[in-house]
Amino acid sequence: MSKLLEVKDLRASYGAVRVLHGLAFSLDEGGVTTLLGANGAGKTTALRALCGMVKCSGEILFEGKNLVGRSTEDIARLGVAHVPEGRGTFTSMTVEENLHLGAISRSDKGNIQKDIDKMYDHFPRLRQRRTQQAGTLSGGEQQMLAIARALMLRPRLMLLDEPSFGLAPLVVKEMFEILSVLNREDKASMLIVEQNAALALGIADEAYLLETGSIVMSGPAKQIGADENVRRSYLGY
Amino acid sequence: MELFTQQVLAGIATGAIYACMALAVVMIYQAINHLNFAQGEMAMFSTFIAWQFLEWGLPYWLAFILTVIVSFVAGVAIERVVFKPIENAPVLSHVVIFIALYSVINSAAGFIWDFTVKSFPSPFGSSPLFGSSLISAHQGGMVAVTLALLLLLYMFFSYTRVGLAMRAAAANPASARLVGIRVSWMTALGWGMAAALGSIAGMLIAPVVFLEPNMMISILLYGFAGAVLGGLTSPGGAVLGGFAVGVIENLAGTYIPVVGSELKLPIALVVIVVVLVFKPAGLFGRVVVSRV
Amino acid sequence: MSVQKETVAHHDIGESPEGAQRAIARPAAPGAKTSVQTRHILFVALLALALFIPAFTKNFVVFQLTQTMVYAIAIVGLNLLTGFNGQFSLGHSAFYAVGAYTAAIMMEQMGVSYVWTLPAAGILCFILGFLFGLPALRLEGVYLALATFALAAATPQILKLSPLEQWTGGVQGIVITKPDAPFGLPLNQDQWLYYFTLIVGLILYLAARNLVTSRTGRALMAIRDNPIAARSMGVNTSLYKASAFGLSALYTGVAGALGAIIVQFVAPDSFTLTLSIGFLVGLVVGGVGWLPGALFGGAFLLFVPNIAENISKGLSGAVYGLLLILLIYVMPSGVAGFLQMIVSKARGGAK
Amino acid sequence: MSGASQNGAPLLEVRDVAVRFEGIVALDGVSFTLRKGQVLGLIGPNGAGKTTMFNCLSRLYTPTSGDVLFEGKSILGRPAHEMAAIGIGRTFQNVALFSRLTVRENVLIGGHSHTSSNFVGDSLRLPGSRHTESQLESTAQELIDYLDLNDVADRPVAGLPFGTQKRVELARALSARPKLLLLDEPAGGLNHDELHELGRLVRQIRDDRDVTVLLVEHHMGLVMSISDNVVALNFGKKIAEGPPDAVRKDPELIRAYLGGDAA
Repeated sequence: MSKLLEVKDLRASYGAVRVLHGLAFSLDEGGVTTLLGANGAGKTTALRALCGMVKCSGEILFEGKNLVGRSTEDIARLGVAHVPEGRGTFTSMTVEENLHLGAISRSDKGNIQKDIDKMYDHFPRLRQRRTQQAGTLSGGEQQMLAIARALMLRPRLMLLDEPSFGLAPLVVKEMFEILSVLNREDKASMLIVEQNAALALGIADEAYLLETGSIVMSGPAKQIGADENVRRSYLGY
Repeated sequence: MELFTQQVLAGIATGAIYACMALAVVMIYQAINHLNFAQGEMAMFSTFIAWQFLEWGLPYWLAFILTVIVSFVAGVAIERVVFKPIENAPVLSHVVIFIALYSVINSAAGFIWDFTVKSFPSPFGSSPLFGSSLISAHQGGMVAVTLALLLLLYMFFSYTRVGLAMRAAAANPASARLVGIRVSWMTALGWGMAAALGSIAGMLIAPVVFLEPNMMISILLYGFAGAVLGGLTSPGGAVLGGFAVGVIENLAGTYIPVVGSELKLPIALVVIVVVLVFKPAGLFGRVVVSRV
Repeated sequence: MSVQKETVAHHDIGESPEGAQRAIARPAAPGAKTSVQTRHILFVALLALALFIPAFTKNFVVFQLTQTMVYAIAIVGLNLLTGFNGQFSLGHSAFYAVGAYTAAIMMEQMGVSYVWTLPAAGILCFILGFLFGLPALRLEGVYLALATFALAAATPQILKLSPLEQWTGGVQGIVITKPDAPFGLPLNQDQWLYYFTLIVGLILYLAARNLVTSRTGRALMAIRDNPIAARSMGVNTSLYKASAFGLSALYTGVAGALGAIIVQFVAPDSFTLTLSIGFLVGLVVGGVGWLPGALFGGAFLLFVPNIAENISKGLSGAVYGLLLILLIYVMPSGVAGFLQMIVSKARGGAK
Repeated sequence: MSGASQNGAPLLEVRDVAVRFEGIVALDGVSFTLRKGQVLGLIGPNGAGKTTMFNCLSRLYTPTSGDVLFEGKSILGRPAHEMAAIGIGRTFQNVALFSRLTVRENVLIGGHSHTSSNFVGDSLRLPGSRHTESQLESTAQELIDYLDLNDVADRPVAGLPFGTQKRVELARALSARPKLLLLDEPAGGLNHDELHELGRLVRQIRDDRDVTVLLVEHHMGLVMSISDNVVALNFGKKIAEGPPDAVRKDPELIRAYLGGDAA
């Protein structure tokens, strides 16, 4: 498999505080990679750096193009869809408008309505709420909307920041089932940051473990999940 | 009662001026989430440009269209040149830039065209409308143009992709960037559209109040008031708000003793503030419901 | 002037961190990182300089410096409201006018000493500000801007009203006699008023500084940053917001009284919206949320229009505007942000 | 779990509380009782009404009907800003800190409700105000130590990682010396190690500081391990109540919330 994303020596700071100290990781076309780590390890910052929301240095090769220094909107137009922590839906707009916005940079206007219908098939609850303001949805519905909106870009790569955050166990299960279907059937490539390591390792092919802005362990998800230290610290065995 | 009806009608006629301006105010508010203090001056300057075209002998509608185009470009240019470099500055710094722009444009207009009052033609004529002495053909035309612009704006924001993108960019810039919207160009577009709308307002208002560099000061204030009263998120509300302000102003001047013409503006504003105390998002503003 | 929705039903906690960071005030004062000792030394040095200035300069310069301090006091007042409590006001010219007229009427028509007009102006403005702050509780952002704007627009008109003419002197205004230096001090009137203003200003500045680093000041800032959380912490937000309005009006009212005394004249048209806008400009120039910035703001307010006039008579407004734009380009967060940048660069270089 | 918990006096009684907004029924006649020294877990699917309940308890909302008694007295006649003073403190789901202030200042503000001062005293640094200030400072420092926040104490909270911000919120809430602490999803953004630490911390706070805890949380492992009692909501109604081991097996809860094989 070819590398879809290859990150080398990624560094970033917030003001004077250095948050990332030269990360290197990669993602295969059609694969799922997860970044694990404690609170404050720099996982969210890494995702934000990938989509140009944080100034960074180093190299982020996405389909051979370097993303460092590009604007967030250009990176989105290259096919990177980010579902941020806290979801970032357009709360004052309707569900359907949110989905339209997801596709706003696409040029194949004719297919958009078809894709919206497809999203409603994936997430039937959104269909019921298509004319409702996004801000009035429940947490789970908002997270689904955020993912659906990201998919509307027909992304080459999806970045998911804590998709399980604030969701009930049942909804989390449903969410990850959908993600795994999307990965299997639509060949969506994903980079997932997740506090729930067991869930993330369950869906991922590759995993990286971050500690205070550096990668301390990496490998196939199965292997990482079997590691004694990881099991104790992140999986609770 | 007859006096009342007359005052209400006269209020609607002046209200058309405010409604027109209120529409431009809402336009810029949608794009940048601020009130632009320099907006009246921009409209005034546009009107002077139209006047200059007419002086050069251009036919009215050609001058009109050229002015709208020039104003649109100028609006985009102001955003790109003046605001883009300081887009991360605090909000109050932006407010100060509005004040600076106000000063620059007002002073430049006075310098170029001096401060003498000039008359500006109306495309609709000044004959009484339907034989009524209260509303002239020009004022009728203004109401019609305002409503037509309102309809156009509504369709633009509701049914076009650019309109949707503009709303998204204003509502949540960070998320808008994530879906690939070029937020800063949307802002520039908003400036351009607001400037174009303002130029139309200016050209419609000038025949009524005459053309001079200070013509827009109080009109912009009434326009703000109308927009805020109607709800800054609702173009339709802003237009209604503009008409309401015209009526309130007239009635206050007529029925509240001691007031006289000097205190008309403050009284109108006080009435609006009282309304806002009970309806904090304006009469037609949308309250965004979200979960805490 | 971003619209922040406070009402619970539509407040979105945690939404749009970008908005929160771009909101009215900037985060920390530039002095925050310099050591306390350096700041004390700087303060004493400046004070010493201020004490000796009148001995070396012409009366007119002394007068201008006094006027600068008066504006600075008003700007400190606006800063307490806008910078620390997050409420916006275009109406402070009204409180300045009330202060000025209080001084004028007390001195010229009641024969009260100028010294006593200051507390009277302050208390009156506190009450008016507090009362105005109550309905303003319901309003935020642009809506509050409009309400305070109404106040500014009404003030000159009310001062001109004929029923009040016997007190206010109508359009003519009131001429005030300049007080002499007390206790036989060897100072002329301008010099004395300079020192008098310096003392009053110093007291008010120190009080403001104490306030913003205290429990009350923190409650004001808590309301600015997150009104719902502030309430949950036990802050009576309505009371604090109205009191902040009152306090802010008090500062501006005292400044107005001092201003009337040094200019020796009050008239309705000195207190228009332009003055309010001037305070706002002064606040931003000095730095929102940084108290000493008021002096820079006051100086800007007094001197820059003259400079613009000197550069070009016909285009003075344009020159003024361009200078203002230039200033914001160089210092987007006012003098405060500029100094902060210099301090952190110097530190970076030192390391 | 704690033996004393069943015997403690009722601290909080929620009686038949209903909340409706514009046609939406957010809570529909919910009742439960929380005894002194207990940890009560409030669970349920998103949109079940948990946060609405919290907002009623901190008086940000007023129930359409029903009553809430704290130490035997109804709180519904009191404004939101008095809740901290009578002993109800809270944290927020998505963190509601004073973003431009430092960690220390945030914690100092937490102590607002049990101290007093006024504009005049604070402006003039009168002795009363100085006393208040030193009192607040020592409480704040103690909590900064207790929650291990010394490294970041003088940094603005805006740039801190989410989990750290949650800890700052906890410190802020504790500095009001609450009798009842409402924790809204404290585990969000934490990994397993940190969760374990949080569980230990909540119980420690309960024991050290005599605090009764009401907890909204999705992480079942955490809720089940630290709660004495669990109340489950769905669509605004109570669907289960009891000790964790019993509630865990409740078929309706499994169907609505946990899913078939969830533990």
